[in-house]
Amino acid sequence: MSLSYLTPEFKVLRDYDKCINCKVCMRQCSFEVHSYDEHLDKMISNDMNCVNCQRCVVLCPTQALTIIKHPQTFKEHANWTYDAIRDIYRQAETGGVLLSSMGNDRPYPVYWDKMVINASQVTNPSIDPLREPMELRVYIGRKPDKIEIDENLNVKTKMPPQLKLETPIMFSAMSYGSISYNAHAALARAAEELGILYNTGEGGLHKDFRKYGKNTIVQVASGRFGVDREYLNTAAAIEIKIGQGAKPGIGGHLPGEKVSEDISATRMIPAGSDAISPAPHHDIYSIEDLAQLIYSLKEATDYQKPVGVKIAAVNNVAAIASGIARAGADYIAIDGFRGGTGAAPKRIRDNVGIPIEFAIAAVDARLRSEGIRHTISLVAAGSIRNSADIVKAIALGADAVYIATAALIALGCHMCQKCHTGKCNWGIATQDPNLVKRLNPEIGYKRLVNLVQAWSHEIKEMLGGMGINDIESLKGNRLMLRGIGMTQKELDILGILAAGE
Amino acid sequence: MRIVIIGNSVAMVGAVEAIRKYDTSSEIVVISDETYHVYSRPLISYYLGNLVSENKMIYREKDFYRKNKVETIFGIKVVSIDERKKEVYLENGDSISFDKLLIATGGKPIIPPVEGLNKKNVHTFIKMDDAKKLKEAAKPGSKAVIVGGGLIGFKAAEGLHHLGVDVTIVELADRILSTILDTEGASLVSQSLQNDGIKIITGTTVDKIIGDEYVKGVLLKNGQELEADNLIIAIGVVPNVDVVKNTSISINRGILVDNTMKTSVEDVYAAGDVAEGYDMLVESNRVVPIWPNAYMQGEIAGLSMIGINKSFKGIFPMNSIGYKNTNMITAGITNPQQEEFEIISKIDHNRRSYKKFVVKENRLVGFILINDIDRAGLFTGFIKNETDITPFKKYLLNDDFGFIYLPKELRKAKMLDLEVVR
Amino acid sequence: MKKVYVKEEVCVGCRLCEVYCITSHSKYKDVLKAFKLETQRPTPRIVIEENKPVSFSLQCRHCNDAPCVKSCITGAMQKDPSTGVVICDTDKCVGCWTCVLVCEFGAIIRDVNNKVASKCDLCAEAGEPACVKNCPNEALVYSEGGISA
Amino acid sequence: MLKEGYVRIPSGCAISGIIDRTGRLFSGQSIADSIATMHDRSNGLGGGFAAYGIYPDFKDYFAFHMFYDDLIAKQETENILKANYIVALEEKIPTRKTAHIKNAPLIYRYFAIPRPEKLKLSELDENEFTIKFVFNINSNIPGAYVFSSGKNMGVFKAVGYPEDVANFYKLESYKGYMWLAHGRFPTNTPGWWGGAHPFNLLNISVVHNGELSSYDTNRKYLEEFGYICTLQTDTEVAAYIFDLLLRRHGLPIELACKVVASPLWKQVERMSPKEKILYTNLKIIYGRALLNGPFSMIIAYEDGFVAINDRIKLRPLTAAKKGDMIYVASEELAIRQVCKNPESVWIPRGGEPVIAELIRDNEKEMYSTKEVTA
Repeated sequence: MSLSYLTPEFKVLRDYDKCINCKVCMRQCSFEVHSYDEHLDKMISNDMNCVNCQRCVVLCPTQALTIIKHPQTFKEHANWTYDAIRDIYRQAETGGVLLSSMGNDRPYPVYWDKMVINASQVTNPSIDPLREPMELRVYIGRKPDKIEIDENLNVKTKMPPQLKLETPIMFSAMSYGSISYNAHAALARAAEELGILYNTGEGGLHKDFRKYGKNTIVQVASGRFGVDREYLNTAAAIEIKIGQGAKPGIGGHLPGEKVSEDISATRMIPAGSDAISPAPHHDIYSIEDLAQLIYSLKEATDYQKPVGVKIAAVNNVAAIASGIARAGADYIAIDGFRGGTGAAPKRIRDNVGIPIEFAIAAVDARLRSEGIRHTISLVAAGSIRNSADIVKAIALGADAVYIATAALIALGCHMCQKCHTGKCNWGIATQDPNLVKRLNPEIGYKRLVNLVQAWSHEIKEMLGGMGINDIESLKGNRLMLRGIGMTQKELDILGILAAGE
Repeated sequence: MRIVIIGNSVAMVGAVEAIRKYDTSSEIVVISDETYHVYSRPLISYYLGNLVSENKMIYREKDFYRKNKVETIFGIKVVSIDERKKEVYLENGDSISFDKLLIATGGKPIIPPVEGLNKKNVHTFIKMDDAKKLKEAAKPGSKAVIVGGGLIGFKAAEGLHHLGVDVTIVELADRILSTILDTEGASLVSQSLQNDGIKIITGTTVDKIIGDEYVKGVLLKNGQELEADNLIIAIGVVPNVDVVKNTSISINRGILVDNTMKTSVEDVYAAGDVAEGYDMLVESNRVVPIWPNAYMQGEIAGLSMIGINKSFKGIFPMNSIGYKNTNMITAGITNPQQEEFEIISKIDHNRRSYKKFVVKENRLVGFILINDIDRAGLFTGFIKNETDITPFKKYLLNDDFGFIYLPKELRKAKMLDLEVVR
Repeated sequence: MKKVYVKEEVCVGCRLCEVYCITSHSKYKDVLKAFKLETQRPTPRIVIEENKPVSFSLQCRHCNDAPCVKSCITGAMQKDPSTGVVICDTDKCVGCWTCVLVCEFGAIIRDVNNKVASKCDLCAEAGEPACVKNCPNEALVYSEGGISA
Repeated sequence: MLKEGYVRIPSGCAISGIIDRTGRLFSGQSIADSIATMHDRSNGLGGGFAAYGIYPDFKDYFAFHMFYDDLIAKQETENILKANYIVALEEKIPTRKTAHIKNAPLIYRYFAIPRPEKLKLSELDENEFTIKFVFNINSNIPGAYVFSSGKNMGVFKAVGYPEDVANFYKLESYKGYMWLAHGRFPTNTPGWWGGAHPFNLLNISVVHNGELSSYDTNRKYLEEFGYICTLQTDTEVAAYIFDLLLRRHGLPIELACKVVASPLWKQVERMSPKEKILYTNLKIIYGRALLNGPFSMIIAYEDGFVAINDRIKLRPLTAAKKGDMIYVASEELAIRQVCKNPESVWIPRGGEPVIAELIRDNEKEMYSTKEVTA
């Protein structure tokens, strides 16, 4: 194409009074925005390349840089928005599917923000987590209906394998290949220190991280990357990935150039070849096929490991979840339409799937109505942003939550939504060794530990406020929620009262 | 125990500092025919050129002798030594007995067999007095002829040039600094001298000194006659072994010493320019009159005298010398002719920089760096540690050469393990 | 003694250590002024090597048996007996570069403006070396006895 | 104004319980005197008693105590009752005109056993059959409420101070081996007598002082097992949980208590291996049955009663022992009022049950309590 009609989305403002020509920004920008012009003896920038990842802004020793939304606008048009027009320019110039990453960024309402949490006043005392015990431990797995004990109190019930979480938070699936080796190292080590689990995603388990097996959930996805007996038996749990919130119903594509030697060994596919995960599992075309896969995985691991199933939150999620429970899954992970991804077609990311809040409420209610809710664990994902979201998710019916986008932000992600380019300046969504080393696992894992510990303290504070001292008493406790600015229909689906009721 | 040291320069300091680190009780006596507080001899050319004032010449702080409990006998020459009776005899008739003796008398100038050397303004240039005398005599605009284009002659030329003296260097070899540079290197350096008006005549030496009470000029072997208000004899230095002349201490060119700086006689040690130790590159004994070697030999001698044997990597020649903004660093064998030496070099005339590496059996044995001298110590290290350079040989000439071109394990070993206490 | 050790696996080659080394040895001790006001910008005391994707910085190792101290012709290079820091007394130094000749780490840099040797002094007064403090990726560690595995 | 059952009404309370472990019967006067001392812990909007052993001559019959708003409710209820049960006796529960007890509903009691052919048809045991009947009446017959459905026991409750309720039902005329009492301080009028405590289902009666912050979790858990929570009160949920654990899952009372007031994970970590396995399994399986929030509660069943606090003891509970008599109450003075010099008086720790059961003739060492330490 001759001339691109696109104009820069961002503008680099450089305060030349503060710029000391140290060239840190130039060296650090993988999108080649900054350069030093020796004739002008000045740093100059090419706005067109800038994706506002703010690596330069953060590292500039004199804070001389600011990235702003480029002031260049189109004539105001309520229907033909800035993005709508530019998307057409891009597709008119490329003829290709528009790629995007991270989660749905459209202004659909965030239902977390339409719910508020209860607190005790007078009629029962709130509990101060600093002085009273407060326990967040959660067991993920299938639970028997009742306990069988003999006269001298020996337990006869055969307890299915459980995942013990010290706090109801787990790191969600991000494959080695979409995120870097160092990101995985940080996640694995943080999971171990926090006493929770991280999910390897569908990219296989790197041999260096086998030692974190007891804090690892391995995924079995439609591509079966890296799946073998050792892979299954090293992990603490196995998760069959049916769907992902960011791209329900479609597979995944890791471009060949990203498949390095290391990744090809981990995924057990030839280096340089495109890693395509087909849309469906080609051996799961119906619910009974899923049951077969669940039990073959259980057989492969001698029934020692919980086998969960991860689905995207779609219209019929309640029935699907119930079917999955009936198919023998030990836990169900439900990924809402704001879940993140390394790469996904923009249209699907922004338009397919339903909010996790409704999905959890509907599934919890359906499983309860069938009397099996207490026998299976529910994990909510896509997109938990803070500890209040977690309290609300658990009050709606989840047993625990998966976080991924939040974890990446803790590792340094600045939400520039360009993971699919593989040029992540923060060393997270990239395989370029120059960029990967920018994520020091020593720092990364501490940041993750800090984040989860901070959230856990906040959860304890909120629980204490409600007069609860064990997370179990929050599960499905919808009386602890009230809705604001929601229709009665929305309140009913969420199963909560309106504020004031 | 009493330790007597003849000589008051860097070798003495090496010895004293080493001894006092472990032994603060033994008595140390330092005898020197000079009266100065220990000063830095290489700085005499800076002093000559007014780049350094006299009080800045001192090599250790004023209270060095008191702090290290050293008794000093200055301004008196040692005339003889009786190594059996273990006594030293001074020119004033006194005698001092010793338990251990260190001879650090340094070097003395080579004097060519030419008549007229005793004329006034005929100078040698290795000690403070020489510099003072020369500085006194060398008036701006006067002419000076320097016999010998080696290290001493080169630095004297720079000093005199700074005084506004019209300088001519006369060098026997085909180039100046012949012991450390090859022809390309020497031509580059000569260029910067000649640009400043310093004349260089090679391939000849002084035949006759002209003048009556004061030197007027000099007749060269090639027939040339040069005017000279001052004549500087800078042919070279030989070990100052006079003091051991009639003793059983064996000498070759210098006092022969083993790796612990011990001479052929028990309890007698030698260090610095006077000593002839083992040169690891030529794998034989050789006098290597270099300031850093003198300190290290002094240190080893000091430790040996108090019974500590420190492993010692041997000596090889190394120099860092410059003329205004032309700097050169050389080490080891720089100009080998034999087959088994491999030469890797590059010259950049417009940047006037020259890099030459001499390799033998995949070991670096020498190098010349002119103007591109940054991080030269990396190469000195390779020579000293006999590092196998095959993995990074092809990068040696890189402008940004560094540990980055070493294989990772070697780099890690070098950078971290060298002094990481396991 | 505590020294600065580098983890090359996480050095991102940004050279901020160099920026802050200059600042720490500048008159104003402020990044902006050090680079903008001081006509003669101080020489960094840190060497940065890069051959993508590997990069790391290196500074004086303050060796116990420091060849530079032994070889210094003026006595300017001294190892402080109490702190162990090797410091060049810039009044005494004449810029003969013998230390550059003997330093096996190539960690002594020629301050050509002032014709003196410029080397790391571990930012003795500031307590923690500026390069360690400002490395954005904790690639530089100021510790006793090296880097734990 | 929403009637209790459509809205949750938080309330403070007074509770008291007395048992003669030999099974000797004693007059209801002592429980009435005991609860009266805690007059200020209630506000006259609810009071009630559970009496065990009061219908010796009908001890094999379900004694249904019913409130009817009107005769229609009574008629509809009786149709269903007679269709499913053989009714040995039906009568108004004798009451006495009492100043503060006003607009009482129709209060009847029936002694009945399930019709054998109906029972066989339902493939349920008589308890399940009766629970189905009670849930049916309470949720489907407007204006009718079964407020007690045990054998050889009965609940007597109304809107009013407990001492007035005792007087209204002439409790002094009844003799029982075990009595519970409750005085209520609801934040707003419950609107009808059914809301008062104790709450009863078959032979389980519960009096409770507290507020379950885990109410919705507990309730939703119970609904999975078919329980229908009509009253929205904590006592209803507590009673159903005990029914589930004791009757349907056959847990011993000590372990049932360890479910509703489970030890902390920190404590479980320090237990003996055997106990660790027991409690880890208990907590994993019955996490949603944990009663969270402040409570002190007495749960009576045919063999006796158990009194228990929430595990961090946010409500008062005192216990005492004299001979074979065991007393528990919100306040010590309620005990000393009816038991002049008790042998021992103690304050149970958080989550530590006081178990007072009838002394069996063949005292089967069912469970050695020393095993259950936490």
